[in-house]
Amino acid sequence: MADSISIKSFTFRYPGSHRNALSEVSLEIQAGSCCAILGPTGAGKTTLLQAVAGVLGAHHAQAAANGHIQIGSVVHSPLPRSILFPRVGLFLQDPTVQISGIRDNVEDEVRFTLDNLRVGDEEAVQRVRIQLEELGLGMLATRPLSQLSGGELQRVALAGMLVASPPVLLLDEPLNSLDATAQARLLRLLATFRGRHTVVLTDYGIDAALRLADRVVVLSEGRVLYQGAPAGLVSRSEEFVDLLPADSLVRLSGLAGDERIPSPERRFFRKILGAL
Amino acid sequence: MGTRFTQRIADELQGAGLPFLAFAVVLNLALGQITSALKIPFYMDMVGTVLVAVLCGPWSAMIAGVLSNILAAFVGNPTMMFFIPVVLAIALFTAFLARRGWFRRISLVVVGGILQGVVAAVLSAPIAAYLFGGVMFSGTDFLVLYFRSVGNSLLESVFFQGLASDPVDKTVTYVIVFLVIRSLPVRLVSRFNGAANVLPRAPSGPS
Amino acid sequence: MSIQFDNVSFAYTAGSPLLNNLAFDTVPGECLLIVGHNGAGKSTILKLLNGIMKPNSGRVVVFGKDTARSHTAELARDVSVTFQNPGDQIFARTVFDEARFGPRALNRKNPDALARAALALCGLTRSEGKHPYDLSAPERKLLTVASAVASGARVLAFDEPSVTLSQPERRTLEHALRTLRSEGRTLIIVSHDLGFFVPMADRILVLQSASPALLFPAPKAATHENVLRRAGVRFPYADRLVRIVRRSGRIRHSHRPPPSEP
Amino acid sequence: MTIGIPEKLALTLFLVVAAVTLPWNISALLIAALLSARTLIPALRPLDQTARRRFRKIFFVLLCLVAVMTAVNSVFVRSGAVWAEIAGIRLFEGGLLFGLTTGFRLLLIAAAFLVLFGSTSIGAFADYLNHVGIPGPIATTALLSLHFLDHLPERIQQIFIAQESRGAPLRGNLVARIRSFFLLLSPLVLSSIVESIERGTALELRGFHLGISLRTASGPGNRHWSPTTVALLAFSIILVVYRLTLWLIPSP
Repeated sequence: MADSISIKSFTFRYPGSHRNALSEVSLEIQAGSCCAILGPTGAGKTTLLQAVAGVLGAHHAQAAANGHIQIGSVVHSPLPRSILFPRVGLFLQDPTVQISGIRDNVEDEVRFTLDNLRVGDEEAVQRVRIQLEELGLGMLATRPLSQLSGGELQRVALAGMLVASPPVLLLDEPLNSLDATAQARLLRLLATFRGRHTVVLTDYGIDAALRLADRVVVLSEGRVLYQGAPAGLVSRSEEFVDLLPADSLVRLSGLAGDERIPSPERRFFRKILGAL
Repeated sequence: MGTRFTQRIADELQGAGLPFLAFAVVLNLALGQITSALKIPFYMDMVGTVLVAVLCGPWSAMIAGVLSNILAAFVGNPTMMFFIPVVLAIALFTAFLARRGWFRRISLVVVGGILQGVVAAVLSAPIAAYLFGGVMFSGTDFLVLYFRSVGNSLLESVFFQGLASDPVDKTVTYVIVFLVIRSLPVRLVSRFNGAANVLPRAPSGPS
Repeated sequence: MSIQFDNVSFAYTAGSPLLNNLAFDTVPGECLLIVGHNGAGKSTILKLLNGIMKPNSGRVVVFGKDTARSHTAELARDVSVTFQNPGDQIFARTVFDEARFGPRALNRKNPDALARAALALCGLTRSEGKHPYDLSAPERKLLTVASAVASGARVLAFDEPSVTLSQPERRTLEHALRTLRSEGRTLIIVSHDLGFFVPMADRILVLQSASPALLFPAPKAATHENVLRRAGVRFPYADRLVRIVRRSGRIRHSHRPPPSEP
Repeated sequence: MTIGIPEKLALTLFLVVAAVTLPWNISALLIAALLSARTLIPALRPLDQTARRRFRKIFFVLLCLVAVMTAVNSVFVRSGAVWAEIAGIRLFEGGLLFGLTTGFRLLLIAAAFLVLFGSTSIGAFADYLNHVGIPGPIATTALLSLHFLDHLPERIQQIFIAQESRGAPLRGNLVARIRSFFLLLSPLVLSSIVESIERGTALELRGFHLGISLRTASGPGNRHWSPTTVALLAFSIILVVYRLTLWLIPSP
């Protein structure tokens, strides 16, 4: 039930700004796939996510925009004018901001979303329990939010979004505030969504793209520089050294073509790359 | 009654949202904590309400003010609740001044603060006199006792005490709100419903 | 030497010591990277540096001054500690006023010049007149770095300075930190970002919850990978792949698949 | 006879009205009655240790202030006979009576609210407000405010440390401290406003609209009141009417 996302020559300029935040962006993201959007600050990553989620259209009604955004079968021209929740779930950068602040414990916090969607009592209680189990938060159900760690808070915030089972899940810089172990756990969790949700996430770095994404998009100054498989990103990494922390990628791609490595190892190595 | 009232609040808070209103309520309660952290002899319990009145509008400012006085009981000051009528008046009066551009220049802000102080003194005198006998456990109680000892009635004593302290307190509150708004980036202020009250009218670039 | 931790022990709650007889000192111009799980005491060390926290036992000495017997505002002349959230300190209406605050508060001789030099080092000269909240989040982070540099303190301590920075800003930060080291300033960095800081650091201090802290030269980081992993820090994924390939490249015949969790 | 929020609200109203209308000695009796009820009736007991400590602290402070205020009043307000003279200072009955009246009035009102708020969690309050049909925004803002309030001391501490680490004279003389007041307020306001706008968007992104009330209220809110609530409300009204008639018809 995941939805595909198709963006066709989408251009957007914030009111009062003298530069397009996004110009002629065209992207195809298959339903149920995972896409990573990479690029430096100001490349337009957040603007793109907010456009798809309907926040941009809702908050900047009089902004200049054209092209169109299609989510599943619904075409929005040029962009959705109201927040598309629960068809599209957008997860903001700071997990503590994502927590409502209106509920005390974990299950009530997750229940908040279903209350807003006017879901009946019995169904809501059941869906919350299932969602908490799925994210490994079952035993924390009645735990007050103030006693949770950063990683746990983010999982509760995620549960608060996923309980509405959005066909499209957008995450803005989810890895930013996490340490290495929490990042690895989040990426493993997102990998389990393949097929059930269409996941699009943005990242300053490249780890998410290499480990999780089926497709990678590189944005710079509102334009798409690259769109394709992660392995392609590795081979063209010299181009992006100024945009992404890709210097380790350059070393990686150097090895891919390194004649000195005997062919079985090189074949083995390309398999690793192919499996990215 | 609910929907029209809620719609008006939604319009005033457009671009900001309830969490901003909640922050204003906390600002009212918080300044006591900051002034005590720095041991400064001021007690400003209206900065949040005035900020909302200028940036959003009267109705949401009234909610912020009423909630602050009610929640004050939670942090241990139950007497504030009886001064809700004063808070409502201040929210309305400030929104009225703001719409007329009185928060654009410091001179108007000071005059506005003094006027507001007088309004507050007039309104809070009967409450303080009849409910609390002029005793508010704040530094100004001795003023009331002084006025009483020279023969004024309870109401007169409380009113004179109010005239002595309220204009100062309200002017300080108004000036702080003026400085806070001036310290905000123009891009952020322009999101608010009441942005026109403070941003320069002529599009001649930043003030 | 600039900073000296002399058998420092510290515990927030009695009985569960956070730091146990920690001893190390820094040499001017050195860059020390401190890593460890959240709650292992990283930011506590920063707060011990300028006297916000006082050690339970042992001494922290900054250029000869015992932090237990001096005020933070006074120690700030020698050691500038910058915390992770720019929102905690940014108060001014322009980028220049924000950068100028440190040198003026510490009444340095030429605060404006110090501020301008620091802003130039952090690539913020163009934004001098802008409001700090009109900058992007990474630029605001660089502004806190510039404020620390402008203060003129000989020791600069940062808590996660590379978080929220994208590649252009990382390049600027790298250049700035290398320049500061060449000027003889001591840098103390708390960070998870091994990829960015290991090539730049001289030594790495690993705080471990169960066992005593480990201090080793940065170039040896690769050999201490399991210690680092236990401390919750990893090298970037691509670097780990490179290391696997190099290792597999050397092992000609036994074609072992990569370990499950590279 | 269950004691829920409506009963507690009615009790508080009754005590406040009694404090304003009845003489000080009856207020004193009511305070004693309330304190004993607070220990005997489970529904009135403080929720947790902090509520218990807060009640004791505030009540004790008020008690001292009332004593001081009564003494000062009986010295300054020179009306009625002199009831005592200590070390040359004459104490007047009029001032003493005035001090006792206002003092016990304040103590009873404070005790009533402290018991009410000490024994009721905010979540329960918000749910009650919601069931009774108070528009969503007020209940939601109240909850958000308390969420902010919980995090506030820690937030101010973070700012205090960050600024002091940059050399801000937060412990200098009064002038330095007043000047640095803005060093604490400005970061708090700037970062909190930006964060609160983000929080507003985050709520919208989970389907929250200003208009709707919090939980799907079961029906238009249960309007029926228990006998205790009705009784307490009736007493309050009787007291008000009694006080008004006394005030309107001046005694001979």
